[in-house]
Amino acid sequence: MPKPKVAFYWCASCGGCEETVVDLAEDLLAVVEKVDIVLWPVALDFKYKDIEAMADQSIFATLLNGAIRSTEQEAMARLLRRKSRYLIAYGSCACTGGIPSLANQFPREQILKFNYEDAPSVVNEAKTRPQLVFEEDGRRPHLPELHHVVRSLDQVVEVDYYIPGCPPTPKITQAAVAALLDGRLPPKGAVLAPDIALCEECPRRDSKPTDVAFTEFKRTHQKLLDPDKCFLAQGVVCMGPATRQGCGAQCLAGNMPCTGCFGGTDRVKDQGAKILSSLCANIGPKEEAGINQVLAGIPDPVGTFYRYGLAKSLLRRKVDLPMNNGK
Amino acid sequence: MYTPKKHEPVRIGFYVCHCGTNIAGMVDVQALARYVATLPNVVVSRDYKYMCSDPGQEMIVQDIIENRLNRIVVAACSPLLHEHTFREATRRGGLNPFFFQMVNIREHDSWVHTDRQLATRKAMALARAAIQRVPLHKPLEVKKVSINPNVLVVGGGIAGIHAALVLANAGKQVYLVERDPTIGGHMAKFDKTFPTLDCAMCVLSPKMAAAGSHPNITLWSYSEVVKVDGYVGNFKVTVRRKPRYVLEDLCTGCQECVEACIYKEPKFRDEFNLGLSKRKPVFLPFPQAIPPVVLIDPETCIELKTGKCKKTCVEACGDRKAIDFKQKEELREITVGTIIVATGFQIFDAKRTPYYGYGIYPNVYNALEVERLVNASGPTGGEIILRNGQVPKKVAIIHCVGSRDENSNRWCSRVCCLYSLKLAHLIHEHTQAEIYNFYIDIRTPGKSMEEFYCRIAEEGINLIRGRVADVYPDPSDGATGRLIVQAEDTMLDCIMKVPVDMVVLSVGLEPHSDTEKIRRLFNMSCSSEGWFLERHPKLAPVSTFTDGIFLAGCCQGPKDIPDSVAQAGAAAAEAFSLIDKGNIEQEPNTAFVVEAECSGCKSCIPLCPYTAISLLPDKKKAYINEALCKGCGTCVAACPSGSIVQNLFEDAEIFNEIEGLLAPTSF
Amino acid sequence: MVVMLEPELEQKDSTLETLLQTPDGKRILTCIQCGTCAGTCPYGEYMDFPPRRIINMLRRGRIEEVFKSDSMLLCVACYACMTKCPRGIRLSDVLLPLVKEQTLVNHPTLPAELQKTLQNILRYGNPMGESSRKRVAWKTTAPVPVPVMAEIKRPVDVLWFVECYTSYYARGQDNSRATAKLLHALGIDFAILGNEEKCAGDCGQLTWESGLFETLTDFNMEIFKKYRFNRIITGDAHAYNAFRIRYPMYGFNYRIDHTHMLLAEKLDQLRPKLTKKLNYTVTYHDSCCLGRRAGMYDEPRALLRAIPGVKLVDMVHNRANSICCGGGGGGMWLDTFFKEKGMERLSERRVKEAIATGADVLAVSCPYEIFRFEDALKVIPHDKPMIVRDVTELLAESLGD
Amino acid sequence: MENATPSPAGNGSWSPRIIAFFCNWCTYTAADLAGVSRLKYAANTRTIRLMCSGRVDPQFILEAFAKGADGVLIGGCHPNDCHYAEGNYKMLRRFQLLKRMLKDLGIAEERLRLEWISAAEGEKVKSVINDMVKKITALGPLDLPGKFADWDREMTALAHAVESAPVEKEVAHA
Repeated sequence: MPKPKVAFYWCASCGGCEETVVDLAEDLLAVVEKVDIVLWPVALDFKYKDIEAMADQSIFATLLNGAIRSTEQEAMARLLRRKSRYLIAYGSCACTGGIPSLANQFPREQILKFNYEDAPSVVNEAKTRPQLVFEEDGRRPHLPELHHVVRSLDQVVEVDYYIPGCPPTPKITQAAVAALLDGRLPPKGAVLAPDIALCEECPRRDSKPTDVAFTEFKRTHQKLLDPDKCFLAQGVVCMGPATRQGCGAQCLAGNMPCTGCFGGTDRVKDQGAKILSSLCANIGPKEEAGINQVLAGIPDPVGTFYRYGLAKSLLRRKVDLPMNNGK
Repeated sequence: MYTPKKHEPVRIGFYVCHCGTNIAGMVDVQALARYVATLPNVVVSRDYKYMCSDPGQEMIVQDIIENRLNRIVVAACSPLLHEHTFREATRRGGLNPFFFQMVNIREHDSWVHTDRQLATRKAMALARAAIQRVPLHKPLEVKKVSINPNVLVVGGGIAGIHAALVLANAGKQVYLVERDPTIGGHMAKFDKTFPTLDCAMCVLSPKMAAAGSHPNITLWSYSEVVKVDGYVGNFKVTVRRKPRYVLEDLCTGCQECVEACIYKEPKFRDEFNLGLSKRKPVFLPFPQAIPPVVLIDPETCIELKTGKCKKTCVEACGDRKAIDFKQKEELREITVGTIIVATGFQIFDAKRTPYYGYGIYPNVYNALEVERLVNASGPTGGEIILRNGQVPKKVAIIHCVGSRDENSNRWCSRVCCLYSLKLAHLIHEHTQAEIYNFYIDIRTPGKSMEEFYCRIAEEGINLIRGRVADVYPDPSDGATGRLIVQAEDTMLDCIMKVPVDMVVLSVGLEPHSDTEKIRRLFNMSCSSEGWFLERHPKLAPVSTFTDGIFLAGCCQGPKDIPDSVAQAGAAAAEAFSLIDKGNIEQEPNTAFVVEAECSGCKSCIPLCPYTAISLLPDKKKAYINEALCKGCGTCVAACPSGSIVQNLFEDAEIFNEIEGLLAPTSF
Repeated sequence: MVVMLEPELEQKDSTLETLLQTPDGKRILTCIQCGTCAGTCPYGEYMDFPPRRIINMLRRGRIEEVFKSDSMLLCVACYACMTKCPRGIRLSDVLLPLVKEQTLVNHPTLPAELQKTLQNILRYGNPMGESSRKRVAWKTTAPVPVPVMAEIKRPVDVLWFVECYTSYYARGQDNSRATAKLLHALGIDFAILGNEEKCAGDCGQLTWESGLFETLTDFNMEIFKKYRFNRIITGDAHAYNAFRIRYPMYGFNYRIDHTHMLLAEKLDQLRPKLTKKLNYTVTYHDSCCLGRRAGMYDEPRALLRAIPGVKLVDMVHNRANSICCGGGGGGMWLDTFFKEKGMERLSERRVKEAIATGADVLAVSCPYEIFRFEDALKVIPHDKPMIVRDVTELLAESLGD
Repeated sequence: MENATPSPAGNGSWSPRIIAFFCNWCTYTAADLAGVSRLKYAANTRTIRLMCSGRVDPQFILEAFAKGADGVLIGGCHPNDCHYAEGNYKMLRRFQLLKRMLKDLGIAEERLRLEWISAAEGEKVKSVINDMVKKITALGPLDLPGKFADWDREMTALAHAVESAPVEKEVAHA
């Protein structure tokens, strides 16, 4: 019996997700034995046309990481969707937009201008920008166009399963791959991580008292952090209560609060709104001035609460941004 | 009880009420019914003249049976009015009553909008929200909580006394708490009462005595409620009992101590007579006071101030040993199931209308002071004698002082016209003086009131239609204290300047200055004027928005004695009806934690005002004690992982409502 | 205490035809015909149509009949009716000026004295018909330097709007000299507009010569725009009224205070400087514009109490219930007209009450009152001498040297 | 704004859509009172009754905007008057941060409003709604559903190209 075909692909991502696949270490070999890898740009040389030539649905499963923010990524997402039986959003960016979707707070022109002209490390006196089409040595190569909006994978094509995390841990990756190969499949659309918030597996949970009333919020660099005490009890924003578990609370082990990469639970439509609701309700002061003084400790609520999920939040994007460079 | 199976198709019955023309006049009810009929899951969609009528309800019952409906939506008035009615109809049809949803298209729509098309569109949106919500409804059971049969009555005026007696006679244990040293309230200060002109104390004092001696009434005068916890059926109330320095059980009311007081003459302001007479540091507020127990005023008693008195009072009390200078304030805790608030009113301070000269010219009196002056047990023994010792020959009575005035109180105080006519009669009867009543309008609604007006008019008083604009000393005769009352006689179109010896200001009724405090204590609402707000102006006139707390008397708004007593009876009946039932049904809108989903983050625990949420120590999961939960839903909104659910207000239900309201076709 | 009516911006284009549709008009519809307005009006007994009847005529569509009567010429714009109205109807602010305007339009002849005054204001920018070039002349008689905006050419903290009576008439100049002395003593950085200033126009407004008022407003607004300053003060209660109530409709948004408010604000600094003892019994007359219209009852009294030796007594009618001096709403120039009608001068009615207090000094806060009360004292017999002084003058006197 | 959803005015001219979350005890009752008193106000709000303003989950607010609301109004009991002691404070605290966050996300402050309206203040229901309608009318439509559709239009070409025909276009790495 032929081995099932598997594809790995990356879109707008940092490469961390690819590392996780590599981090499977020996287990990777076990996986490789069982499957036939047909696409893995980071490790193996395949051509797009090879994929195009494949029959529709002939890839058993594609694990796609990264957000979709360019025409090329979009085209590949659509192509892989067509060729795969199971399309799996792998990692925060593919699942919920990830860090790249924080770009949804800015107009595309501003992003391009900063990156190619204004960033302190850029030397580009001619202010050259990548062109979609250009002539060189008689060739006319095309470059992909950057979308105005950064999207999660499922905002472009239908997704069968989600493996969250920035990056996903080897453990849940392995479990997910095993489940796939064994045919032990949950209902379509499932997130392949436990549907309980992180606190449940957090070693610091018991150190949180039942009567926390926030009188200030501090960011991690503003405070000496107690390595054993619940971050919320220390007045540091921790997204743990609003974030799905499955990571093994690794950030907490490194004395850093959860920043929410696994996304919210299935019951929640908007992870940021939920943590905001919970944190604010528990603020101590009752009058506006006092409340705002406490809230001054959260200077960037969007960046804090939607670090990995702005694209999939209810508003998706700063709503008054233009859709062309002219406006 | 029928519960739809999990995958059974939802079959909704929708009904829109015309409410006569109240709804149908502004909302196209037929169009609404036609529109809803096109929505998913709707099997029946009808409009009907009066859905709350028996045939209206019967229609729902029949439709459930004949069309196998499993969800009911009624678009009619406010759910606060008729939700219960239709839940009951739903139940009669064999469905769990909570498979019902109400749409408010009267108070929130037809009554407040003026464009039929827009109002109809709004009704469609509201209906669609309910149609989208109701498939998610779950069968729920009403929670029953038992009721403590004891009742607290706050305020010992005529309303409080009457309510206490009604309940005590029915065998209920009543705590009657009064702030002053005696019960009786304002009525005890009145001389005669309109329209019958019978003596106020003659009718009141038997009731006071009965309240004082009733085996089922615990009377705590000189006491104040300081704290109220809990909820209907089980209020925990803390009462502060101020020290009288006289032991209530031992004092016989003989007043020998008063006689014996080191002060031979009364020297201090007598509050009961509004300062028109004096009292001693040890005193009985008035002869018929209940309880008939003296008290000692620590501000003026030498012993209490300095500890250096001969204590002739103690000597006079002798073996009764009723005087106790060491008495301390006590805090008493009681548990009651229901509360009747009958805290009354205060009279308008006429200094706030400075151009009537109250507090400046000694011959200007407020009406309550005149009640004391004409009262046989008052400071002058019933003689109307001015502060300068003279008997007035001409008296002006100014109506509407501190009533119907944007600069003070906007409302009509309802009783002033009639008491002003009464005072006109009494003053004339006592002094033969010429009386001028200056009024804006004479208002005499109520049984026998207009006849009373006629009777007084026949007596020949001068009724002048014009609001007094100025009161000032007669420049030609300043020394006598004579005053000029200046007003336009609006019937004659001329300015009148009437010289009088006495001016009586018919002051209005207003909420107590500490209304706000009392309101918070009992978690009630106030109208914008500051009167305690009834739950519904017509259909729940003695109920408040807090279950188990009822209103009686003028604390709800100005009213006369018969109305106060009637309302007190109604409040007692409402309390009794709750007690007699033995338990109350509570809306099953409590929240619960889905244990398997809870991460034990504890975010919800400090949010609950009723400490209903705790952390299960073994499972490390939050748990909501349903008996303590009051259903506010704050914890639900705050649960960061969405693991708390509020019955009747589930997240998904609200999301569906939002979607329904904003569906492009219906807005 | 009578609740103060807050200054509200009325629609300046309201007419009697449209009034009942406006929020103010809706209030008029709530009138209960109680007669408080008529009863409290100082000339109510002389009016065929006191405010109560005007309202009824308006509501019945018979307002034209009112124009034929001279009732509104008797209105001295004292705000008494408006202050006491139990329905909060803004009679003096809204209804009466509109009726007054129509009365003037419909009257074949205006009383000559009033007519002359209005012409003077239009031609010369002051009611007495003095040359505008002489407006600043008093400055040379001031005990301290009085800077003029146009000359100093720099921003100041306080712009002092001097006004007409206090510029041209000797008794008025006393007030100005006293003001200059006090401002100087307090070290306040101030200046005046000098000859550029014109009448603020309050009287024009209250007689509802709206055209005249707008001319003056436009003129003064242009002058204000030329200079930079933090606030405006004026010792004239009527000018204060105009700036506070009317000018905002024309874009005026400077901070405006009566001189007494500025002085009361600086009372802690001022008090130690009030060294000269004045052994007077003083009774204070609440002017209509400061008292009833602006609720400023306590500031002038606090200033008087700060003067060593002064004993303060109140007249029978005081504060909200004060009686008008009769000078408002054009009354300043209608004395002859009133006399012809056999009406008592209100200033006389008022000084009788002042005399009855046994005071030595009748203290005032409006320049009109000096003239009106000094005149009235000439005809009302009194045993003990009585002098009339602006509160500012008394303060300056106590300042010593 | 060609994407504006049909207005209540129904005549093509746009008029705001406001979702109101009213607490059962104070503001909902006040709105009932406004009805009983026959006060008249703009027909632009649609009310969702909750037991307490503390129940207002910020998700509801975002969802309302996302589904097409031009404004969201939350009505609760006055401070110290909450039927449940302090639910209104919890809402106030959320509101303070949410308002700031919405601003960061391009939603004008006027579109989210929190008002304390007691059961007696029917008049305030009227004035608040009328005022809010006036202010939001001045702001113009928010129309997020229209914006979402507009945003996603940048994908239509490829969706058509890739999903209905074999891909032949040359693409290169970025």
